[in-house]
Amino acid sequence: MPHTDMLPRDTAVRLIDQDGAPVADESYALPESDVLLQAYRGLVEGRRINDQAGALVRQGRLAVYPSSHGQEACQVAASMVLGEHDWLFPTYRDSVAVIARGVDPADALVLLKGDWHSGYDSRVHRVAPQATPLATQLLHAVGFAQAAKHRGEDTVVLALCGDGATSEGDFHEALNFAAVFHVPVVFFVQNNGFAISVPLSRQTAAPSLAHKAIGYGMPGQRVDGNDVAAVLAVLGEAVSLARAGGGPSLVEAHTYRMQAHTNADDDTRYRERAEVQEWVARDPLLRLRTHLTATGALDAATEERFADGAEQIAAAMRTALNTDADLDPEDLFRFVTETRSPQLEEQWQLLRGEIERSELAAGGHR
Amino acid sequence: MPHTDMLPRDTAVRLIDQDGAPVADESYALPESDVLLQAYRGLVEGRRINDQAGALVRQGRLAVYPSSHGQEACQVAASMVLGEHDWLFPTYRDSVAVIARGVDPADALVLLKGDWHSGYDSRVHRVAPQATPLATQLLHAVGFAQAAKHRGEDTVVLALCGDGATSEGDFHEALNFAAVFHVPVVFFVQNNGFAISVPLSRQTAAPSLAHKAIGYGMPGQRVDGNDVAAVLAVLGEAVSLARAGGGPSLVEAHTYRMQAHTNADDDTRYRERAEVQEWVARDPLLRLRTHLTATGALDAATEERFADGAEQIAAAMRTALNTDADLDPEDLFRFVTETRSPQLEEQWQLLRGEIERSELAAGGHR
Amino acid sequence: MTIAHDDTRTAPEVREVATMSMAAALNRALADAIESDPDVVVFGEDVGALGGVFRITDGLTARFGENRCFDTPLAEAGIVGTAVGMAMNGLRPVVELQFDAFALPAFEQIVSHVAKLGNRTRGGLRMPLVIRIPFGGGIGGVEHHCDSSEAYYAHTPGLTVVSPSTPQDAYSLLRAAIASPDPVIFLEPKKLYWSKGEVDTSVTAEIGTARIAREGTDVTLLAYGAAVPLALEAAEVAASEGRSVQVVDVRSLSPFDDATVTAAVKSTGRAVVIAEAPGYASVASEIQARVFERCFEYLEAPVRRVTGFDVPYAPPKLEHWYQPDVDRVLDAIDTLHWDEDV
Amino acid sequence: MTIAHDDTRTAPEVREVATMSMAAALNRALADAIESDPDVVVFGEDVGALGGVFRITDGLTARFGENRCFDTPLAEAGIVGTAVGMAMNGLRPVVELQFDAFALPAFEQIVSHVAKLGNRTRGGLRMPLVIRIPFGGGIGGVEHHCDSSEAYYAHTPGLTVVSPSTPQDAYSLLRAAIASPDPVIFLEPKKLYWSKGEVDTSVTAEIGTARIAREGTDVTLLAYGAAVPLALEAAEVAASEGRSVQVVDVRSLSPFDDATVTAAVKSTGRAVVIAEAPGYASVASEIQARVFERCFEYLEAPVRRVTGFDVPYAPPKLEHWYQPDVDRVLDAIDTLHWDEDV
Ligand SMILES: Cc1ncc(C[n+]2csc(CCOP(=O)(O)OP(=O)(O)O)c2C)c(N)n1
Ligand SMILES: Cc1ncc(C[n+]2csc(CCOP(=O)(O)OP(=O)(O)O)c2C)c(N)n1
Ligand SMILES: [Mg+2]
Ligand SMILES: [Mg+2]
Repeated sequence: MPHTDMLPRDTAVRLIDQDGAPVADESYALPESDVLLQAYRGLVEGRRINDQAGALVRQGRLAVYPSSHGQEACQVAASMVLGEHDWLFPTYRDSVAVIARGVDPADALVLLKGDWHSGYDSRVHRVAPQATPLATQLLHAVGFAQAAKHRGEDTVVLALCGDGATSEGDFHEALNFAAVFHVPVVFFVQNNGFAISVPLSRQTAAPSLAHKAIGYGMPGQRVDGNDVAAVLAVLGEAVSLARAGGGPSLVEAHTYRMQAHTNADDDTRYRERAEVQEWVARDPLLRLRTHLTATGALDAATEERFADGAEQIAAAMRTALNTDADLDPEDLFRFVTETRSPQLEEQWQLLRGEIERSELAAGGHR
Repeated sequence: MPHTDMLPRDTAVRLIDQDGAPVADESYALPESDVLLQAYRGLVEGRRINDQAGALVRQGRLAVYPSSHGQEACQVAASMVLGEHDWLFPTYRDSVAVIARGVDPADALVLLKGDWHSGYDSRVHRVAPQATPLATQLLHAVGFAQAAKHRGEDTVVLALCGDGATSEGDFHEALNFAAVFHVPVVFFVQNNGFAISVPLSRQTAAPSLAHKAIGYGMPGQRVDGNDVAAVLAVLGEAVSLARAGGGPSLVEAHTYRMQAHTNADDDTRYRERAEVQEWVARDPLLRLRTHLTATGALDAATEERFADGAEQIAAAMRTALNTDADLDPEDLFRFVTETRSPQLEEQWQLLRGEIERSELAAGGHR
Repeated sequence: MTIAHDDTRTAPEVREVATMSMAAALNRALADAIESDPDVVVFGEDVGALGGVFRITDGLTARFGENRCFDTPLAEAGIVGTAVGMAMNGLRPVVELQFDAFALPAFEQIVSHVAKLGNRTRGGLRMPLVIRIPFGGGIGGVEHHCDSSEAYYAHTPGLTVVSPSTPQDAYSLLRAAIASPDPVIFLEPKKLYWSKGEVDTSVTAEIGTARIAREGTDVTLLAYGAAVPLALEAAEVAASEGRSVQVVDVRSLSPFDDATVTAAVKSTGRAVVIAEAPGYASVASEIQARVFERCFEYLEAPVRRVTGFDVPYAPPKLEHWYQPDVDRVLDAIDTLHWDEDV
Repeated sequence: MTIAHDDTRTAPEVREVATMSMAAALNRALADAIESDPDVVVFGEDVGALGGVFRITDGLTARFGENRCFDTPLAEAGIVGTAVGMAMNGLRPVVELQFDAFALPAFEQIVSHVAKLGNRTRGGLRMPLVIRIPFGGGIGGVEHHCDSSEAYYAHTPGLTVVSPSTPQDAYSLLRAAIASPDPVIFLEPKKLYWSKGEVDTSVTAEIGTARIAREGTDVTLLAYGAAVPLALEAAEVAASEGRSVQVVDVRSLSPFDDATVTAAVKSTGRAVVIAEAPGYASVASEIQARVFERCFEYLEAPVRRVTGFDVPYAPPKLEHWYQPDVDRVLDAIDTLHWDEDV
């Protein structure tokens, strides 16, 4: 039976086990120590960003925050495997990956703060705006790669989505277009077991999400999403394959959303605390720390340095988020189209008049 | 490697070869002689229906006809494998299957004649209206089966689509819902190599369309779509599996659209005559006739009887299509909703006034 | 127009009267419908254990079982497309699409099938299904969570489109929608989910009818959904300024209650249409155009509309500039050629 | 409003004047755009070897190669979604969706991204893409092949929506659409594909402007797409009955040329809006409402509209009853409170 090389393994690739011990693998090598150290730094920062964002929500400074607590290994690896000219297409849950790609946390959080729909310059950081309508961004990623290929550039595009999003028609169309046009896109599914309250079993009856790949004619692989070494190795290979002209592939990471869907969600309604508890032991940070401490690559000083760095990011987040941006109502009309239509100008003048009158009247609009 | 039992074979299942000789198969038995004879009769009638419809188009009696010439084995098998209480969800190209299920040809062709959007009573024949928006009917089929399961009925639903339609998001969602809810739907893809002008290679990079099944967690199988014996066997097994509570499955038939997409299409623009010619030798009728003649099951008298029967259907088609139906313009308003809104009543009165005045003036509306 | 209430579908329950939120009224309507009609099934994303992101289906799965209220895979075309198939096979599906913008993946199924299948089959296969969509803004939601897309549905022949503005109508209209033989797009104004009012479970509503929400003689405000309380608020302020303002809750966006609306506007000679959706080619333009055409000789001034701007819905921090408010309604009323001596 | 033509995008070609069908004019516009701008790519279903089911892309792949004009898998959300990605990455995709109803699977991509991505990124990522849709009926097509869905697009903030009614406008507007920095829904009236007219390739059109298609003093007909020749025909008949009828080809459904339209209607004091789409909550209602509001004091009679009925598009044999025709337009004109002594 040929083509079965497109099928994923029966069990997820793992290079470091839950106790921090390396696992020998026939196909994937454990990343070098310095790479793992860099990844560890990313995990520490990512966790801190998640925690800080949660605090900012509680303080009313962020409108909403979909935390990637527990999924930081995926977030960090997604950023690390890309070259400078590659592009990332993230979702609402991927703020940590966005920040890891170099976007200023203050800009990354503009959406969730509520100031605007996206707050960073996609071209500078090569990060598409975080997508909310599920799976739609996967098609953008494919088209983006098609354009790069059209111009003969060797850009690789990494497109992220969740397990729930794989059920959408756009997921299917994106993988199919990518395979038919043989473009350098890596589809990375963070299977965290839930789509808000809906468990994976209500999302698919397939042996794994990675088993979908063969149906498009691309390789699929599964990886332990809480083992950053494995995610780096598997995603890294997918990126290399794409860069070498080998076409798209699908990587599924098995991970877990440790917190509620967002702060607005109440996950006690749909999952047992015991289940969440089980995943605490599989924490991606702990595992890598144990490993790096055991190998001697991580000492207390480095640990402290990383913690300080993360604390600085958190402080910057607090400063940025605790400042009310000076918002201009005319922005509502400014970017709709390149040239403002007479209709929009008329509507803006209406609003401007209201604002002027309310400022005159009361020193501020209701 | 488990789950590979969901993968299709490397080559399509075939029970009668191109020369009419039986092919031994480890899993599928050649249908009994009387079943094959019944199938042969269906093929003869199906071919005649296709030819007659083509002629009616040329005579301007049908607005358009998407012919299944060359695909009759799939059409006939699709009808034969279903029990009386099962349902068929056909597309625009499946008129032969619709008629084979018992729908009066005159009613089946109402859509293509242009009198109304669908011309038969779906409940009587257990055939959904022929679907035009691609792949959308697959979801209806799944929902239909869910409702049957909800009531504890053992209805099996057979949902048809083409190779092109497998690229639509609705195909993906339908297979996924069917698998997740484990409902008795058989998805039957007639892969005729083209979606209008677009060849299969632009539709998928997968080893086969049946390889998509495993990605939903259902079995997939490939069958020679010009071998009615094989299609009967493979589809029949899928129906039995579904009826027994085994859930959905996907069957891909490899066949060929011998004529243009519809009469309005010009297939010389996108395919070589030589390719079409190659498929003449694979004709589903010829093959079964050779086989049945060789086994002695088919004699000249039977052949003539079948031809006469087919001719009667064709004659009925001519009679029905050569009669102009008495169309009532009020029908435009009659079925939009159960109760006619005041808006629609007002609009109908407007049209009624126009009609009355034009009849008064000139004895007929322009 | 009145679409007859199918009484076998809304079997006589014990009459109950209580004050509750619109969310609770909707939940009660679903529960009562499930209880009184074995063909009713409720499904969508997160409607099971979670009870929906707005808790409208809270407790239904626990009370009636997975068979009557269940979660689906995350695919809106799938939800609506399977609902079509269920309706073809005798069920009465009531589906929830999580937010306006997330109904869009189902748009082909809605327009090409939900709206047309009954017509296609000459009434042979009716589509007694309800698509519930929480719509509109005003809750500080991020992009894609605050749209108002009623125009897409109201423009589509074959769809019934309604929106309640009170808990009573939420209850009664949803019962009527579920009992309707035709497909209904049921738009729930998110902003009003937690607004409270009295609900009498024995009160029936008739799809296709508007409701006079406040009597008045000088000007008529025509509104639906979350714009109704806004209109009432504006009417209150205007009253304090000496103007008698009538408020009509349109309720049924399609079909439209021309009789009530036309009579109302003729009685005052002035009208303002209020809706949160962008105004261009909208339900508000339709109402404005119809009123103009039907009341032309009675109008003292052009009919005005107060709507959302023709821009993508604002981010949370800017939405107060976007949303129609009392001042904007009062400003519009002021333009209606008043004889200032009166 | 006039949206400036980006001249670097429509580089000076040799001026050519010839009589051709609208289909040929569109084909020529695509070829010239591909030739003058290396970023232009054309794709969709059957647009390659076949040249499109209406032959609008005929010969493009042969002439410019697979890189510039190519077939895609059969998936409309895929077509539009990948076009979005290409536009993000510097290309100018021009996609064909085969028929109105088959654009619907792409509706989420169109509304949630095509229309909004430029706004979302504060202009950082513009969407210079064109979605071509053959629209309307009158060609005897079966269900799903004859719809008119302009209202869905015109209602959506961020989308430019245009429709030509002559080969010249077909050429010039399509060039302008491709050159536009904003996303354009380009609606091609199928019924007019084979209508002929002179095309001067040096003539540019400005999106956002209407065109006076016929001068007249008694009444103004406002139309777009296939309704324009209908309006002209009605005007001709009316002229023979002694009425001077002005015809405005709206051309740009969004943005709308209020200046031209308002001036036209004020000059005659009477107006009828004509469009084939169902009238409820439509572009026709919008035009009617705006004209009413802006020309109120100048109107001798209510503005009327002649539109398709609010029913699913008719099957081929019944479409002549559905489609607006000259009689229906003349009837509407007759209602405009004429002082029959004049
Ligand atoms: C098209 C669409 N439908 C529904 C939603 C509402 N929604 C937001 S997140 C979510 C769950 C997504 O689950 P998954 O893809 O697994 O990602 P996760 O949140 O677990 O990271 C849903 C239903 C949406 N954003 N887009
Ligand atoms: C959603 C949708 N998009 C486009 C079309 C136009 N169209 C009609 S048939 C067809 C090709 C279908 O090919 P396939 O699924 O292989 O079926 P076949 O015609 O070969 O039987 C296309 C593109 C359609 N009917 N529906
Ligand atoms: Mg998830
Ligand atoms: Mg095909």
